Amino acid sequence: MKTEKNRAEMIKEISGVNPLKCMKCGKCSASCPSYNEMDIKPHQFVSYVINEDIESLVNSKSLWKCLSCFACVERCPRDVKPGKLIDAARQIVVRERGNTYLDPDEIPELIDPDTPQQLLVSAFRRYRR
Amino acid sequence: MKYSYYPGCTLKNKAQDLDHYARISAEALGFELEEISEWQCCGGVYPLGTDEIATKLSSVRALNDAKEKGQDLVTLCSACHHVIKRVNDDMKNVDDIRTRANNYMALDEPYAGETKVLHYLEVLRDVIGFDELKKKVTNPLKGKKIGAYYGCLLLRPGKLMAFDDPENPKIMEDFIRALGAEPVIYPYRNECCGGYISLKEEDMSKEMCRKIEKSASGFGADMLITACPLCMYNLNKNNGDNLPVYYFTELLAEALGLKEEVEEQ
Amino acid sequence: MQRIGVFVCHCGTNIAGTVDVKKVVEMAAHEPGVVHAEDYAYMCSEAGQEKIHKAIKEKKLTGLVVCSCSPRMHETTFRNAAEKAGLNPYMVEIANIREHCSWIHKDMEEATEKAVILMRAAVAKVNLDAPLKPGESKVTKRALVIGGGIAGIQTALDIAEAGYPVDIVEKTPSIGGRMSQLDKTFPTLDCSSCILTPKMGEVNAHPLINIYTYSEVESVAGFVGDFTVEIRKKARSVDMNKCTGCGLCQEKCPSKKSLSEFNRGLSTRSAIYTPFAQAVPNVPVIDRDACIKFKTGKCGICSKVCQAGAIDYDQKDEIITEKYGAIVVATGFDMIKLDRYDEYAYSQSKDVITSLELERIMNAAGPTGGHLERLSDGKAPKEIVFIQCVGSRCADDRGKSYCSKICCMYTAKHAMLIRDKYPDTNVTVFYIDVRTPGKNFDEFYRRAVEDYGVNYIKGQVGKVIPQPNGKLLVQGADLIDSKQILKEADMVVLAAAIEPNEGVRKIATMLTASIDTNNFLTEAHAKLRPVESPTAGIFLSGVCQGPKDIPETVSQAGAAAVKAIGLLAKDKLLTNPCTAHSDELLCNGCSQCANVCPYGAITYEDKEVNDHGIRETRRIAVVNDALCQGCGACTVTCPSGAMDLQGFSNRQILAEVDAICR
Amino acid sequence: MSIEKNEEFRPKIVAFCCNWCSYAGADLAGSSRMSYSADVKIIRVPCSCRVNPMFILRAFERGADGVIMCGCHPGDCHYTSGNFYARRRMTLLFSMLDYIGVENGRTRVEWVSAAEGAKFSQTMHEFVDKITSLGKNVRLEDLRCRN
Repeated sequence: MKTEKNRAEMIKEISGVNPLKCMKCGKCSASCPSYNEMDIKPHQFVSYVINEDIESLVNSKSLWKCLSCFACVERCPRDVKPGKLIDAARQIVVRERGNTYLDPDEIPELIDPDTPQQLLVSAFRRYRR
Repeated sequence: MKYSYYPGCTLKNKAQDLDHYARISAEALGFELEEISEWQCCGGVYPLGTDEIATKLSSVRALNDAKEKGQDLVTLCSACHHVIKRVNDDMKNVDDIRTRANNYMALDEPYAGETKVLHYLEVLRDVIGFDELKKKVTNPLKGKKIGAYYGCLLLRPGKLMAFDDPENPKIMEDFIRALGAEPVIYPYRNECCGGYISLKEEDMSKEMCRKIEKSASGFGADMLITACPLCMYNLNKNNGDNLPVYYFTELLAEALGLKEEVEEQ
Repeated sequence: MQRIGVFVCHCGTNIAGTVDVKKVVEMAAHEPGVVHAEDYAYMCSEAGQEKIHKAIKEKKLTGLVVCSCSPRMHETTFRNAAEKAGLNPYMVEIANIREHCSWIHKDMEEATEKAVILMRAAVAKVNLDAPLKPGESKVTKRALVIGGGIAGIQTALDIAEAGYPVDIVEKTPSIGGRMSQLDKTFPTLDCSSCILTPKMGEVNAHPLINIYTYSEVESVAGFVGDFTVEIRKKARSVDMNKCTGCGLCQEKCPSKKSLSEFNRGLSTRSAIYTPFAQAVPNVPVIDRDACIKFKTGKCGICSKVCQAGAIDYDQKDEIITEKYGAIVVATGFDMIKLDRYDEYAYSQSKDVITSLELERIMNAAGPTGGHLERLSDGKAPKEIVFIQCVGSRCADDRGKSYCSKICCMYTAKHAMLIRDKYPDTNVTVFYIDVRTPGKNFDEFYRRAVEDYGVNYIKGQVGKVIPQPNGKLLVQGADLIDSKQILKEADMVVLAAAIEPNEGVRKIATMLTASIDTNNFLTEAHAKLRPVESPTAGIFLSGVCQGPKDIPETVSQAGAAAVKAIGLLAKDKLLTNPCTAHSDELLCNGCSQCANVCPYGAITYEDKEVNDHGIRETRRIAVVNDALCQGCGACTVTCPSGAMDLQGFSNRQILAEVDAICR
Repeated sequence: MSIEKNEEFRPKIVAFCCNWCSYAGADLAGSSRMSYSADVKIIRVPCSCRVNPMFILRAFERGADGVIMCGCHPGDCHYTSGNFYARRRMTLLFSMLDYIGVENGRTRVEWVSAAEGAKFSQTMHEFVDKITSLGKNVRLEDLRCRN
């Protein structure tokens, strides 16, 4: 079992983000189109990593609500890139065997005749290993 | 002018129109799209993890293929464009990724980001020129009020994509003007449609698309254009059919007078 | 052979904490020429200097090495100490074992080893030192102030009051600067022009102050005490002596479409114009790019209506050459361009404005006559949102890394003034931090909140979304209530970052004054010499040195004036004796040194030399000590190795290299 | 005092710094406690244009493993144009050194202003790393000068 410290380091490494650069301006949360669906808000991600509370982070539903639309990455004045932190937390989840947010068995339920391949490919890549 | 062309999975299937109209328009405009042989799916989303290598290799293969032919690589789908452009940037500027990817690929000559990646719209703007395009329009789309929908992937991150001003782009508007139609500028044109989230969180995507469409029609648009099959799907699915959505290439073909021919065939 | 004393400073624990000073002393004793070595807690203190004095006398020292802080700190101190004890001050070398050693290394052994090597290099150098005598240069008792804003005005007044003549060079047609564009000032809400115009008048009337408006510095030559400056007086097309300032020409000018610079492009002006009513001098200029007469040759109305016959279409730019002893830079600031912040829709909506534009809108002489209204439809706004830190405190290349310092206060001022004058207008401020250090500043901000009901929300705005109905939807974060806010506003005001005026880099280059990556001029010492440039004779006033508000600018302007006065009050200056010299036996008169000399200090003379018994007349390079600044360009250029630099001679530098590599 | 640390290679690096920008930048790195390797020893010169190529060759001859020259940013020279001369001279010298087999990485020119303490420290870090990876200078060292 990895310690919280290990996992925090892993998130920093995978994301390439230095959470200490954040000045807590909240521009990420102000920009996020999924803000209302998130339990941990974009600007709070850095604090969880700094405080090494990765357990809360990986159990957060926010991981699955992020669109990777890069609005937070584009607008962050401190070059923190919160979207990359969120993705790194998601990676931690999906890289642990068996953890996924999308099961192939679910697929038939979810698609319709117009569903583009791109949607399935993208979702698989974000939600599964 | 000959380009290597990376269509991507969806353009071979659900988004055949995007591909088809692009090809016939290119021919009319005097450039050729030569499809890369044996391309593989780009993965749809750019792998953000700095340690991801395997997921970037399909892009590297396409990029290297173009390099070997000495051609620039043209893409159409916003997602493919985003992924391939960013992987190319990694190969050019990130030592670790370049080294590891090359170790994996074992190419004759290591790939180091030499290929120039162009979106079809960039070819129109930077190579053909919108003024030149305007001259070739035989069937100007007069009276049409078109909202350009950029979405997120073409524009962001602005520094890497270097496509246009990420907060106030104008390439599609200039394109619309060149076709003889009137562009409608609306503030949600660079907001996300929900992307892949529509698979599992339909309501979120619905809400986002509703905002986009409301904003566009509020400013007087009577149709939207996009470069992305997924945007197209989300917008269409969540749209009360009030605002039709087209691929930009379809309107291009129409303005160039190529569309009827096709339909007759 | 020299008799060298080595003095190693502990600097409390600053040095002794990481460098074994005893070891340095011990090692020094083995160095050639060293006859004395000791350490002391604070070498720069009276007691420390006394030790140096005593050692020079007792041990008959001919050279000193002080291992201490940077020579930029205390070289002068130790040179003076040496001089007092009868030693030539240029026989002192400093080994920088603090900034370049103890402060950056943690490992004691490593730092001590390095300190020894640095000491050794200094000993090697001092072994080859020769006594030098500074020359003297004159001081031209006249000052130049570049920039005619409040900083330049105050500096000029203070210098002139001390009895020295001052010239002000101002780029625009009038002095007054940014302050003249402001409506009210914080924290007392004085009317800006009410307190500025009397000063402008005072400067204009002062017998010792000469103002060149619509003028720019073209070139600077010379050095402290003796600068020669060329000033380009741009063609005004109006005779300053004849014009009475009646204003008829501006009224009758048919070309009225140019954007008013003074009103930040929010209104138009005529082609012949004075920027604002209280302009000093009250003489218009013709904007030749906009003037119909200049563009087509037809028109000439201003000339016809001018009773004084002051219009002169044939006027040419004039170059004025003047000598100065001191130069004060007061070039001020501008707001950053917002084209890379379009998430705030600045270029997409007329109702998104900058704070400086709001100043003009609130001002009675502004584009709306002082009525607060939307520029899109002229309606009175009922909801106004202020966004702080737009482009300030940015780590990326879109904005500036620094805090612009004045925005928190002027936004509180704006919010308060609006709530006071238009009580039914709501004001919301999105902020990251509210920074109000300053006398009565925080009280002022609290009044905005408590007495005027301004709504402060902690959180940044992500996007301003223009709505089809003309309103602006502001999407922001409220970090305290953990909410994403969508607020409909009628007007959005952006506190854009400030940056040094764009011409400042060019001026810094001409003055050879240091400038940082943000284009702020660098001060000689961040704490102890904040109004002086490291380049002697150049002083800094106002925002060109760093963001500051009006009271701070005025204080600094006074401080810069005092420093300039201190220089002008001297009759003579000692020159740096570290100048170049040519060895007449080696010089072949090839002129290459003169070609690279930036000061024109090298000339050639036909001189009779005795080269190993052969007497002949040769063309020899001669360096004028008064002009030579000691850069050393000639020494490296000289193909025959005849040129050398005193104090930094070839042999000395090679000796340092050898000592370091030993 | 030659402390031979046999376990690791410690390069000898000479840095020429102009008095007005880079030396001040190094001072700022010091007062801001931005550390860099103790292998770097700074020699103060009035201007980068005072650096004679001979000084650099001498350093290599005497066993230096790397030489770096720092000056004011182009256009910001305290003496107006000194750093331009320096830049030209060093370009020539470095290509000559390269020609005779001294790796390009052993020499470097960097512009550091008085306000760039962080850049000074960063540059020295990089340079020390580079020289460490290149190893001992064996090409130009005159063994007779060893003591």
